[in-house]
Amino acid sequence: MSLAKSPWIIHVNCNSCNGCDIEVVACLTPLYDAERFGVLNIGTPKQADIMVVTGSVNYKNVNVIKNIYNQIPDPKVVLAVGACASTGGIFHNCYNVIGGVDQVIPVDAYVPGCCPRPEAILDGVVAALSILENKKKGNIKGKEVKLKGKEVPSNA
Amino acid sequence: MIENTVMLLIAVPILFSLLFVALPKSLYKYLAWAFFIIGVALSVNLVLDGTGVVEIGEPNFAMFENIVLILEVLVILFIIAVSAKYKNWPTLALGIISAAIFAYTFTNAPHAEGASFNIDQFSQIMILIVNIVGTAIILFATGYMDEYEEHRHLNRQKTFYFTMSFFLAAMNGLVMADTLGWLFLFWELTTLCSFVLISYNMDEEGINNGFRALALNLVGGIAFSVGIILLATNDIATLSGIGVYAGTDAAAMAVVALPVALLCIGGFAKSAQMPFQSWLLGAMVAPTPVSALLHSSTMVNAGVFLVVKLVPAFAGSSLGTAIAVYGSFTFVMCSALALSQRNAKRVLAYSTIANLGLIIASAGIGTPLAVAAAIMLILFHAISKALLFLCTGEIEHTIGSRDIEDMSGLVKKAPLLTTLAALGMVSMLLPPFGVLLTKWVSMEAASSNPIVIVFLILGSALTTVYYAKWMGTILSSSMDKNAVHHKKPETYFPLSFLGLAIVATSILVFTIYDYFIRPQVEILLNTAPTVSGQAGQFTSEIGAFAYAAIFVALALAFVIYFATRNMFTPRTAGYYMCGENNMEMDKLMFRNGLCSYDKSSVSNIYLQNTFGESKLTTLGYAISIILIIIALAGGVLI
Amino acid sequence: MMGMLNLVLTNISRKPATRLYPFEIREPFKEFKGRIVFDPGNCILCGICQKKCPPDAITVTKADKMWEINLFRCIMCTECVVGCPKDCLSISNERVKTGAKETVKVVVPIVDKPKAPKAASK
Amino acid sequence: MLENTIEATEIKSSGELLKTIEGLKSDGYRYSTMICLKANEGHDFIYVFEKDNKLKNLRYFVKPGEKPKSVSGIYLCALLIENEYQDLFGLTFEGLAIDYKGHLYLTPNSPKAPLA
Amino acid sequence: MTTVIPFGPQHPVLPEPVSLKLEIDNDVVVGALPSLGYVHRGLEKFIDTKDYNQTTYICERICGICSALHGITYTKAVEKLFDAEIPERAEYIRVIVGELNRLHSHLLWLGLFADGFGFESLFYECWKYREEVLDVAERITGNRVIHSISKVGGVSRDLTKENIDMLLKMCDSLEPKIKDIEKVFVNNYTVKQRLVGLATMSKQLAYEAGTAGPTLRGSGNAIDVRETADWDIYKDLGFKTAVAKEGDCYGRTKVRIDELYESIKLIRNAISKLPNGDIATPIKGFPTGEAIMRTEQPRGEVVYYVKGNGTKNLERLKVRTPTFANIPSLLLMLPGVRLADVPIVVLTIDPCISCTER
Amino acid sequence: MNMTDILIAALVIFVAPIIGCLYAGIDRKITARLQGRVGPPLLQPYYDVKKLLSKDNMVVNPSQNFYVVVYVAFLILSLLMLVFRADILMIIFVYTVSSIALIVGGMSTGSPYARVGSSREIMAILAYEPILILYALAIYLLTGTFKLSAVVDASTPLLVYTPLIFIAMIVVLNIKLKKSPFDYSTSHHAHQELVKGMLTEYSGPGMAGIEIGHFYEYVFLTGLIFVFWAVNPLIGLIISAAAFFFVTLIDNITARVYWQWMLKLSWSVLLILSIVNIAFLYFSEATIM
Ligand code: SF4
Ligand code: SF4
Ligand code: SF4
Ligand code: SF4
Ligand code: SF4
Ligand code: SF4
Ligand code: SF4
Ligand code: SF4
Repeated sequence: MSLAKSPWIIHVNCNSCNGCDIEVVACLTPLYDAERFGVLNIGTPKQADIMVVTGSVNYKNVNVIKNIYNQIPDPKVVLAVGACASTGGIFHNCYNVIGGVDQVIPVDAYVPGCCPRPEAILDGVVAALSILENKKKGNIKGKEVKLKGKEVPSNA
Repeated sequence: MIENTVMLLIAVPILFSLLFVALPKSLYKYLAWAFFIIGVALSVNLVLDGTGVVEIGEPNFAMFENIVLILEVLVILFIIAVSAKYKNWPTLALGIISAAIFAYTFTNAPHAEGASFNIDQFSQIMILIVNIVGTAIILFATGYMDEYEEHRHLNRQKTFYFTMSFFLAAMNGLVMADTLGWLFLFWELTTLCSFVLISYNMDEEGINNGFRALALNLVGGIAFSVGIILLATNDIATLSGIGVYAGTDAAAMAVVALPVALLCIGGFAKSAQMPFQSWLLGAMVAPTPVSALLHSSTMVNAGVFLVVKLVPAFAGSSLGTAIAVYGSFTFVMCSALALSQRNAKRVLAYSTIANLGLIIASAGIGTPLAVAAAIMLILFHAISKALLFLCTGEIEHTIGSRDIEDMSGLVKKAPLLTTLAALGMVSMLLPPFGVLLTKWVSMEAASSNPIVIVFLILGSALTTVYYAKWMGTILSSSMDKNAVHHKKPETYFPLSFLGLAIVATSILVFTIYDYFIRPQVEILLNTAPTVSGQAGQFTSEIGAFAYAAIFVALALAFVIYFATRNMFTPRTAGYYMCGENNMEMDKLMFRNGLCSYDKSSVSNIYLQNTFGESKLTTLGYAISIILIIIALAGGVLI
Repeated sequence: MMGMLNLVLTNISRKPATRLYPFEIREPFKEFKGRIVFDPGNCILCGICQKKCPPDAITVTKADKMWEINLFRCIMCTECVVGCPKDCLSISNERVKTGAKETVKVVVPIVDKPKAPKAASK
Repeated sequence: MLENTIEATEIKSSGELLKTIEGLKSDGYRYSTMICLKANEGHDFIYVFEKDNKLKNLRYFVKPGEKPKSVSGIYLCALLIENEYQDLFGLTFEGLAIDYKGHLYLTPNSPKAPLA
Repeated sequence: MTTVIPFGPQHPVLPEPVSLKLEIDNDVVVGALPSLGYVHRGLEKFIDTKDYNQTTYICERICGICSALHGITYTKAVEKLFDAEIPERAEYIRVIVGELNRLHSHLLWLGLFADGFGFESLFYECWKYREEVLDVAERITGNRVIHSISKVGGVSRDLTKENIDMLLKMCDSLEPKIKDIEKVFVNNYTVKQRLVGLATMSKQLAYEAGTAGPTLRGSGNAIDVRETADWDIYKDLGFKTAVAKEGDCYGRTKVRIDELYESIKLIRNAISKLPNGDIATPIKGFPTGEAIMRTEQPRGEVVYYVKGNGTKNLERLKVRTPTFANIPSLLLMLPGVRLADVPIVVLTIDPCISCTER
Repeated sequence: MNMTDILIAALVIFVAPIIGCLYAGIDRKITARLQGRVGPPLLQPYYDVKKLLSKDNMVVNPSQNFYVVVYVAFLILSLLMLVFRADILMIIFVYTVSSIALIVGGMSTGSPYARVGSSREIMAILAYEPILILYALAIYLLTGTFKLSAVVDASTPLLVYTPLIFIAMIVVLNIKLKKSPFDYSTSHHAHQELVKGMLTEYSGPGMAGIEIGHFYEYVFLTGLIFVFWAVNPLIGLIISAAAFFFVTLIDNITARVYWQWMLKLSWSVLLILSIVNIAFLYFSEATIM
């Protein structure tokens, strides 16, 4: 249970309207206090275990999230928070939106809602913990995501 | 036989200097190797010969004395001629004053019957430095100067090697001579060598700086010779004589106080202490081997050498205290100035001045422990600084710059060189290496004088800062591998040799102490510090320096690192660039707002607004001059 | 500095403000828009809800008699609830489960037949 | 035609436009925003200025292919919206204070000029 | 040599993805080039596929923080196209929700700002109080931050008696708490060390740079759209513009704190004057014409331009958001500050990149 | 070195990180309570380290972890020297080695954030190093030796004569623990303009090493405070605990300041405080033996 007691998250704001972001931040504040589970919002991917992504992917940030995913040491878990990150949400067919996060990097758990309640996000973190533990046991490594992937224009 | 070794120590370098002139450039490499080997052999031989006094009496004396006189005249004539040629009036004026003083001495001085060389442990240490480190530097130069001259379209290597070798002869003479007149000759000869080598490039900058060095050293020289004249009135003609005379009683000490202070001023000028520091900084235009040889490890040490030798004449007196305050002030001031420099050679220059200041401060404190610290610091500092200067030179040839900021990523380009340079820096500021050990000793020794200790504390913090900054920069990896500089044995052998010497001397510190330092302190002060060296500790009456434990910890760190390295297979990843690093070629690139790529770079903090030269230099001049005046006044009045 | 000192000292002397979720679960407010609940009983598969839905979370396939909602795309705007002519849709204060993505597919019973058991799956 | 349109002064040439805007600036107006509409193959710009909570609008028609002049020399803050229209409408402004060259929002591989 | 470092888009101190290329000399910023587009979705094009009603929900998601005011402004702009008469009660409810929105947004900002200068406990303190606002908002609208209450023609949920009691209770309990944190922001020595005199803009400069909201008012310009004729209900509520003369980060902080009190006052007054009646009028047909609507969002004035052409889809929707207006002032404020101040200066305009880029 | 010494050394090496870990846990717990939240479990730092050890070892520079080993090794050494009451000046120098190793380690990664963080941390050396040595000097002036054993055997506690230095040392403690207001080079919370400062590029086991080093450092710093009342271990412990609580408190009621401000504070207020204290000791010729 070494991983499950100290999940450090890195919060990546992709294309989010901030609704989800502030709820992710709210999870860390006293009322929800995610640090009870050892959660720390760590600034650098090099020390993170859980990548919390809010918002959908667009053409500008697609490389950013791939880079960050690649820079998280294994085992790692990706948590897609909110309708946007899960499926593209209300913006799923905007011209500059590629889609949900799972279009570019492997996602392990989804949190529904627009925006999701902090409780739902905490649920997501807790779900991520067991996935993390399984990945460690099974020695499952995240594949390196190639940088030249889905950035082809959708209306090209 | 000690007489022979003494003569050889002066003759052999002169022979080599002539060989350098006579033989073609292609043979220099072999010549330098030979010189190095002979230098090592001679100096080791001298140490094995033990200490002693070599008297030169009639019938040889007259001949030697005449040579000395002729040389002195030549030196003065040379100075006057060259300063007239380049229309450098201040130097000319100083040259004329020197000539006048010389004429006065020549006509008024009582006739001497002999001269002596006094080889004590201190001289032995200096000879080891001069002949081993010095020849190693010349060896390094053979791998360095071709490239140096190529850059500058120069072809003066014959002058270079001639002067360098000749300088070694003069330096050997200087550290052995006991007769003040002869000492003074060697003293002036080193000044002259320094002048020639500083203006080596023959451009305006070089010549101006050469003259500045000459002029300031002449000022020191004049103080020196006035001191000699004053001493002569008390029938003191030898360096050791001063100590003997002053040792009789307090009154005698007071009598020699003024001349001793004047001699010290000569020493300060030679050691580029404030307010004379500008010549040493200017001297950095010379090729790096020159900086390493003359301006850090040997010639500038002549000044502190003299001051330490004079310790018996001021130990415990108010003059001693004044000197201690003065030295520690230079230490803190120059350390602060070094903080704001980004030119590596200037950093080293300031660091040199600062460390010499520390030596002077220790000498000024004058307790056995402090004097021991001073002598040890001369040794350790010479080795570390020589290494650092040579590394800087080699770095400059590798990356084409001596700006510290340009050195980031060096560890990828030239790992061995970087390691050696880092070793040099570590040895300057961290335990268990010699320099820090001596700094520790001098701090413990200085702790009875509140002003000195506070200066030392501040200075040592500043030292840590500027070296840590530099060290971090060269060790930082930038991930772009550039062409690796090819390694020449002539350059890398001296570097590695000096690196090993640092480690060896630091491990053997107690042996060195026992063999050289303790007897020397006994000679100077009649007592030795109560220092013991059991259990890998350097224990004095007030503290203990557990150098062995630190070496063990260091070794353990290496062992643990290499043992565990494979336990956690490292996976190399790109830098965290806030997610914007997409370029494969240079990992420090990031995408900017215009969708093109920029390279990130970071410069260190230099605090130029606080510690910049423009802010501090004037203050330094003012305070140091006041301190010197106090020292002089104290010497005369109290 | 004193103002903050006061605040933190008050904090330490009080019980922490933290809600101990998930160990103590606060009842969701009754007004909370948690999830869309579909009652297939009256649905006529008219497709208004699909048309109204801003994020296209609802798909109504008349041919297959299939009413479908992608719960991970729904933004809880309640347009469909308001729009449904047959009041088949309502909003509940239960949250959708976190974890795997969930799509609810409901086969709508033929309109004129009596209520058939609803089949929810996936 | 539409009823309900907003009041706006018609501006004919780009020289006049810049002059008017300079005049507004010296009158103490501040730049609020600029609206770009597709119209008759070209684009209609509505410049919105504000002073004492009153709006003043200028309407200027950009002919197809015309390179409009940037206002960012007069009001620096205009640079953002002008760059935005370079991205979204594929226009090219002349004299931009910082020219993002169509990459303010969009990258080389995203859709080109989506609103055009 | 200057230091060049990337700052963002994924940077722990930036709440939102914006990237700055910083050039720093001697620990002082000499150049900053912002890079945008990380949250550009393309909403102004999106209206082609959504009808004007659905567009409300899109506008609310221009930004999740002052989402309610986006919805209100959009619906009011469209109502202008319809020339619709909106029930008074609906307008009052809009004001109340709008001000709730401002309360939580300013508390949020104060927290993030405190975090920007490394004051974690103050950050937590602010966010703790913010939760009280959110609880009330959730019970009124059914959602914590994206309220979805305004619709074309009025509002979708009414205020119950219970809601009103809750609101009043919240106002009473929040006021002293705001006083507590105000003391810290205004008096704490270290906070003042960081804020006073940082990134100062003169009154004239802030005005000419086209800034909006507290950024503008922090420099002594008493400009607040809530005072305009566009939406005159605020006048009835006794609204007063908050200004500060300092023009620095400290002044902008004070403005925001003052606005917290102002919002509480507005909520109380709105409740006391709350008229009875319908909460929405039915709207028929499709919008035509052009209209500009401005309201004051937490970050400043937002400008909505809508153009309808008689179909169910709008022809053009253009939103000039406050952050969009404030970003150019960053170019003026950043040069000359220290690297350590960059996050504070960026945060001082309360940047909301998602609305800047839409 | 006899058998008991070796036993004590082993004890220190194994027990110190446990104490340090507990301290870190308590610190986080108190911080959480000061912020009105529940906070992590007491053993959270232990879980963190355990987790980090089981993660991938991701590096940008293959040798970056060497500096971590040096950092930890020298911290252990300085702690051991403290326990064996060695020369305090020496201890401070050895401690400096570890600080520099961490700084150089940060710089060696080459990450721009780490390098900026490291250069700030270098400036911190300038701020605290003189104070530490003056502290050593005070011990010398009061006991006539730099050996710590004298302080333990003294008749009067050190603190009686060194109240001003004690104040300065508390601030040094604050700087060394990288707590607000001095958390500009790296901090335990990631919210700063330098990402994670010096430690940005460390991950997995390397980071675990650094955390373990912190544990030793906590104990070592407690030791330095403890020395102020070493004559009575109980009071010494109470004083060091109080000092740590105070630092945690300060952490929670201040904003982060600039390193320039810290330098000013240190070279004006703290240095002068310490020097005044030293001058008093020098002229009064007080002794605690
Ligand atoms: S899911 Fe909703 S709240 Fe979250 S980012 Fe998307 S639109 Fe915003
Ligand atoms: S290697 Fe390059 S720099 Fe060196 S001498 Fe040759 S040309 Fe000059
Ligand atoms: S070290 Fe520098 S100055 Fe000397 S030759 Fe090389 S590049 Fe030229
Ligand atoms: S409910 Fe209305 S829209 Fe649906 S099928 Fe019937 S008439 Fe058509
Ligand atoms: S609530 Fe809104 S988003 Fe959800 S299904 Fe209904 S219309 Fe679609
Ligand atoms: S749920 Fe309602 S709106 Fe949707 S298809 Fe069924 S009846 Fe029509
Ligand atoms: S808490 Fe705020 S500043 Fe910190 S990472 Fe989250 S959004 Fe950024
Ligand atoms: S100004 Fe910012 S917070 Fe307000 S709506 Fe726009 S994006 Fe959101």
